[in-house]
Amino acid sequence: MNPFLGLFESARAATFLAQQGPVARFIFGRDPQEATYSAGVEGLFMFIFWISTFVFIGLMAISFYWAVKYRRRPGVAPQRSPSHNTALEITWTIIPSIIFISLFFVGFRVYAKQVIAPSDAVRLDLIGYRWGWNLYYPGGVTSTETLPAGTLSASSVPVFMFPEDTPILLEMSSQDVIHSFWVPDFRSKMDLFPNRSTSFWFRTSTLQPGDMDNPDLGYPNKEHILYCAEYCGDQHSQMLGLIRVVPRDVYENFLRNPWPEGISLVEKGKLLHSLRGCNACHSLDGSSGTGPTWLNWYGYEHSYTDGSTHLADADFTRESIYYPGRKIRSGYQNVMNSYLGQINEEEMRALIAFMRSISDQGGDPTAGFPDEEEEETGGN
Amino acid sequence: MADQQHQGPAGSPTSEKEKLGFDPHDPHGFHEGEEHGHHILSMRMLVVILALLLALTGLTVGSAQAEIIIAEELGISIPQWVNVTIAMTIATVKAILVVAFFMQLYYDTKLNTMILLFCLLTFGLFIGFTSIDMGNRDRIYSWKDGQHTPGGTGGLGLERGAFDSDRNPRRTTVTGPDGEDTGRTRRASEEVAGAITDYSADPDVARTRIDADVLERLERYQERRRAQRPAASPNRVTDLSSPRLFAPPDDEDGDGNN
Amino acid sequence: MSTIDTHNAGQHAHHEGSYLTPHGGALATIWNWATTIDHKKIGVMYLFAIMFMFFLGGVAALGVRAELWEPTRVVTEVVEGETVTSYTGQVLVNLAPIVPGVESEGGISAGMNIYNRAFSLHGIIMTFMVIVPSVPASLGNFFLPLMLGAKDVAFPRLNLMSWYIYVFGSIFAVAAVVMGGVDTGWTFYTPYSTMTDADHLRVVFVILAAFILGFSSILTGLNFIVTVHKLRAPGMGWFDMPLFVWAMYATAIIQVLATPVIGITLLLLIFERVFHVGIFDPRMGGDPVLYQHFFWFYSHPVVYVMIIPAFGIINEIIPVHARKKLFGYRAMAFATLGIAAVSFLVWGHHMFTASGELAAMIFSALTFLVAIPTAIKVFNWVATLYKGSIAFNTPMLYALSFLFMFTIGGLTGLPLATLATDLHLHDSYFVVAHFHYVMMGGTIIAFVGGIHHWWPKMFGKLYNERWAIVGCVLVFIGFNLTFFTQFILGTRGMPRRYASYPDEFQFLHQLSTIGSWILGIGFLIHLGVFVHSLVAGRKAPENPWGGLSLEWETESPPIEHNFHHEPIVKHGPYDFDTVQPPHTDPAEFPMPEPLRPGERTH
Amino acid sequence: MTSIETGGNPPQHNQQPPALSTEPRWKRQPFANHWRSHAEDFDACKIGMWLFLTTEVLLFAGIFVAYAVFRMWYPEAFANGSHHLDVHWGALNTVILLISSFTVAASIRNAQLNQQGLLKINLSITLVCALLFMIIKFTFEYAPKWAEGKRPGVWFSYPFAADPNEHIWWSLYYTATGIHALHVLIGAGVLFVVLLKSFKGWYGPKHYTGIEVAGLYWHLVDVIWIFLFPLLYLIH
Repeated sequence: MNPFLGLFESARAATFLAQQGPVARFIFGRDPQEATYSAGVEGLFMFIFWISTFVFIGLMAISFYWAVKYRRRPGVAPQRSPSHNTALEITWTIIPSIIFISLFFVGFRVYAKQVIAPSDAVRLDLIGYRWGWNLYYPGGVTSTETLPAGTLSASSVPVFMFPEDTPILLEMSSQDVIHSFWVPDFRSKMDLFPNRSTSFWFRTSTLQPGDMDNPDLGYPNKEHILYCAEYCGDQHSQMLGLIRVVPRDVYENFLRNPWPEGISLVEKGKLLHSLRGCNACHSLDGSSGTGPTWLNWYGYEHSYTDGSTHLADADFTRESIYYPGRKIRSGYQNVMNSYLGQINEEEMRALIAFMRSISDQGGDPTAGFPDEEEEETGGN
Repeated sequence: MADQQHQGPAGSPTSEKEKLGFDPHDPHGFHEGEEHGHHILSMRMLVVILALLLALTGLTVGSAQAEIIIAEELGISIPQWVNVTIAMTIATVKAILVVAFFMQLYYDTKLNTMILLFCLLTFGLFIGFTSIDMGNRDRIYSWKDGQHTPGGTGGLGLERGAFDSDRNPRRTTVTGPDGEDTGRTRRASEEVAGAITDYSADPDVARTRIDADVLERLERYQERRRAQRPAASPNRVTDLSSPRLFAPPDDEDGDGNN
Repeated sequence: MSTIDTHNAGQHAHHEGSYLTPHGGALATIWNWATTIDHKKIGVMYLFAIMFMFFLGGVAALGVRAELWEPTRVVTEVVEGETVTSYTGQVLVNLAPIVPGVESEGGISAGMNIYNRAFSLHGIIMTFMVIVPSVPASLGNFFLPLMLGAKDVAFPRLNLMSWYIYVFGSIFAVAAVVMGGVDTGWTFYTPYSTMTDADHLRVVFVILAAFILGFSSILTGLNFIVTVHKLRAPGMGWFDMPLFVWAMYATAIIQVLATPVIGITLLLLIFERVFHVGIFDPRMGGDPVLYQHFFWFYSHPVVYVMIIPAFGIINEIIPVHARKKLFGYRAMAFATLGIAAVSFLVWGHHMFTASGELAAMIFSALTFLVAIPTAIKVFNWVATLYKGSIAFNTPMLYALSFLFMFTIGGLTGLPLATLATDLHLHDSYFVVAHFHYVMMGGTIIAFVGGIHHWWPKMFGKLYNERWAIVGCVLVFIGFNLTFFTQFILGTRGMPRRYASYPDEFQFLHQLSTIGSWILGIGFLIHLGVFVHSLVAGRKAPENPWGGLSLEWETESPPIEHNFHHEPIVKHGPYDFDTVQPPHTDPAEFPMPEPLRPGERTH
Repeated sequence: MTSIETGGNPPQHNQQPPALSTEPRWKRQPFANHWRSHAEDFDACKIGMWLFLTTEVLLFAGIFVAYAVFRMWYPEAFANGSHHLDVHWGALNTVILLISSFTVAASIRNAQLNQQGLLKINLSITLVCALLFMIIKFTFEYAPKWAEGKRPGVWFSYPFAADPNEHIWWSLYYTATGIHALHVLIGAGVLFVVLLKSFKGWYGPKHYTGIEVAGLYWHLVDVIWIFLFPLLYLIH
């Protein structure tokens, strides 16, 4: 195919050998995802690592030996020695150059695998925002599960399910600032931009019966932590996610019935509060964050930066979520993004029901959607 | 006394040079045989250069106007690169005239010319590499785009050997509705898509429904991609519908218009 | 030694004192220093200003490490039927009452916001106010003219102006810190930097500070280029210059060619923030990736502005303290220029994850070009040790630590230049460790080594060698403990700029934090050594190490016009095997046997 | 004094001998004591100035790169925006700057030939040209466009914009011409100082470093306009 083919093959063999062993496990921790490129990346790293270690130890050993052997002794003159040697200098220019060139080619070869997804990949949309991720499954289904607060030292970590043994292609974009999608187990990452779409692909592994990263689940599963790797503000370190590889039937079941069995509207709203990243700015315990707290928000009058006051009823809540820039609460900044097109009607209902449930003026949150009635309550 | 000093060394430079082995006023022979920096341009030369510059200005304006006239009157549209090339060539010639004669670079030390060339080289690197990146982000797009389908349909895209990780896809036997063997196999990811397609028939899960007709969906998706993609840079998505964060003071609704 | 004294003795009847000799009373002395155009005084003022800023940046770094001692843990408990959420493990949040612009009631955000300000402060101060000017502006200003045998730099008043611009810019930065600091990171990536703290001038102040400091950098570079071209002593050809001068020259070229681009970048960024012109703002059709191109076109070459001067210092320290002619002088000189040239071709490797596959491929290939001259340099340094006469004093120990850490820093650059591995390591702690090994383990270590090497010459005082060695060893241990752990954190998946992290990383983070304390103690010991030397140090001889370059010919500290007579160069700067260093005793610095007839050493 | 004692004039020579104080300033202008001769001082100043011009060019490089990239992406916006500029004012400003460049070049010649009267006249013409340039720029270019809503970035409110990205064009237009205008002002300021000094007799055949250096700066301002003019006004 090309003159570098032999080089590739020998490099591939070398990287395969290099990635085996306790040193690689010490450096990388978890095993690489058994996708097409993860092991390749790790192997290439270990290949570079072993070359580097060899060179480094060699250089340091020589330096140390000479430094001690030729240490200064009072009154003793240094020996004569050459101050250059063309052949030697050319040698140590050429050999590293060859190594560097081959590293580039092997690196590019693996890179091509990292950026170019197979044609039959399952394509999903991923949106990053401060500070969370929204993954859109077919038909607009999104994640409905978060890890308990405090897991992974983060306040909420959404769980994204993927079917086993499937290539997944994520079409990614950002809502606000630059983020970066990094799953260390996959050994790859890609930035998300607010004005262009980028893509990231990986192949989920084939689950073995022993794969029980989360033993509480009744089925085999593998979990990988997802990090935002591009600095994006205060809670950059909270912008985690959990990628859970599940058997196909579990995945299919999830797509069919995304919400847990028998979940109430209020509970759904509470889940959405963390799933959609509301919790990054809006607390539930009365403390003020980037945005106002939701505790006792609904049904009360609040003042706004334009001098007006407004009752927080269902319509106003809807407007505040879809067009957050229209009215800014006094003491806060206009930093919220519009959720127009991201929160559908049912989810909006759930959120409003949840807000009502944590407000003294909320009335009975389970009592349908009676806006007129609410206004009366608020007016009192 | 002062003048004498300003004029530099007294005594014979040659003899000093011979004695020391180098010229003490020019230790590294930098200015050897060079008389520079004190060239006096003739008035005639200056006027000629100015006249040339003004003529070139007229020419570049004229050519741009002529192009508009040709385009409007005769209906011949001249390709853009002609316009750009003419204008930039004339500008370059003008700049060279100014630099070489008004700024006297032509009569100056070579070092100053080198400095200018390095500056232009750096400029070239900057604009060159930036343009390479910003203008060619779609180069491998044909590999990356076009064949993937929402939700994953598999097999519909072109098979690509070199970069396809899935050279030996795990294929499973496709079973019919009642579990009978249909004699077909399909790729791993097809199964998921198939499963989803099945749900679309279920009225209870209408929200998760995706169109059964995969081909139609593929077409629509690709159409959307094409529409989203401006001619010059296909993978940029500029969403102007989102309200701007910073509106002018008199811009109430934040949509950029008063 | 090699100076040909062709002077009429009567001509120098007036006595010239050391440049440190006070002029009149305290006020007069201060005025004299404030208006001086003497490159030595400007260099010394720069040195102290940079040390001060290094202290500020170091405190911020210790704060960052303190925050990372423990991850932020979310604790929810039910008190009287209500769910109360609290956070443990946050350290810097205790500063909330005194940091303007931070809501102390802000829940988890407040502490993380202060952490972000701390690392931004650390990055901005260390990059723009410490490492970029460190060696060129202080040691370079002081020793470049001395090594060239000149009386001053080419434009002394411009030099003073550059110092005042530096002070002016630093004041802006410090003012922004007093106003509450910024949380943009030192890279000011848009759109984050145009959105954060939207109603405050802090960010604009910091950007303005970086913009102003750019001018200081440009003026220093410009001055050095002209100085090297025009003010070399008689007899000093290009390849008779000490390699420190070569390094300064290469650095200056980069400074002049790259710094203006950061000027326009930061100017556009200020326009973006103040006027919202939309060039970098994606909401208005602008492009953040374009900003990254602009930013890294300066900021990658400037990485070599940071490290090439360090090469220069090591090139001086190793031959002098090993009493050995530097191995491969010309290769060194060309490698220096080569690195400077290639530095303009590789900025895109900061954007491998920002898509752009074609550019990524080109930039990856070009990035490996930098590694070749760098490798040559390291080999040459090691080869220089061969058959030398190596003194284990503080400068040499620093040079050996430099060799150790810079080699690690350089080698870990390889997986970052390789496309595939960079996608994993980009923006992780691996990168943090890598550039600290190069910037800190390379530049700062060489800088501190250089200060020790030239301290007797600069101030005419010797320092306490024993304590300096203790400091050096502590710095070495502390540095490696702090940053080697971060390599492993990075490969295991710890992203950078995280105020909190999953528990699995805690052990390594704690090791790293302990290392940072040791590192801090090491530097404090050095500070003590310097202060002690200034107050009570013994008088230094003219040439304590037996150096051969021109600065060792004059007195310690140098006289006001540097040399009593203009020196004439008759030998190379590293001809230790043929020339007895000036002002040295042959018994203390014995020479190798003279050449036998027909014998050649090189 | 032997010629090897070439370390510039010792400090005491920097003070003018009182007997010579009636001579024109340029005749007794000393050079800094670290130079060996006037010629070296002059040379160094010129090299320094060329290096500084390098930085100026690279400062503008940023704007040119932004122009190139956005032009590549939004050709329509740039074509539309360019049509709103009046090529006549642009051409007039080009002519004005070219003439001013000519007069600066001529004033250097005047200094070299000790034509003190012409020197002042030429410098004054240059300053008048700079003033004219700025007047045209602000009165006939910026003011009407700003009033019509053709403003940069978020301020853009021109109702008949045909392309959604036209504000980018205006941002670049104002940034490029604004920074250039700032350079015109700086250059004019420097030339004004030179003019004042020329009244005191600072410049003559042996000493015209200041005027040469200021002239180089002025020519650079002209050269940048030579490129900005077609890019902004002519390339549709």
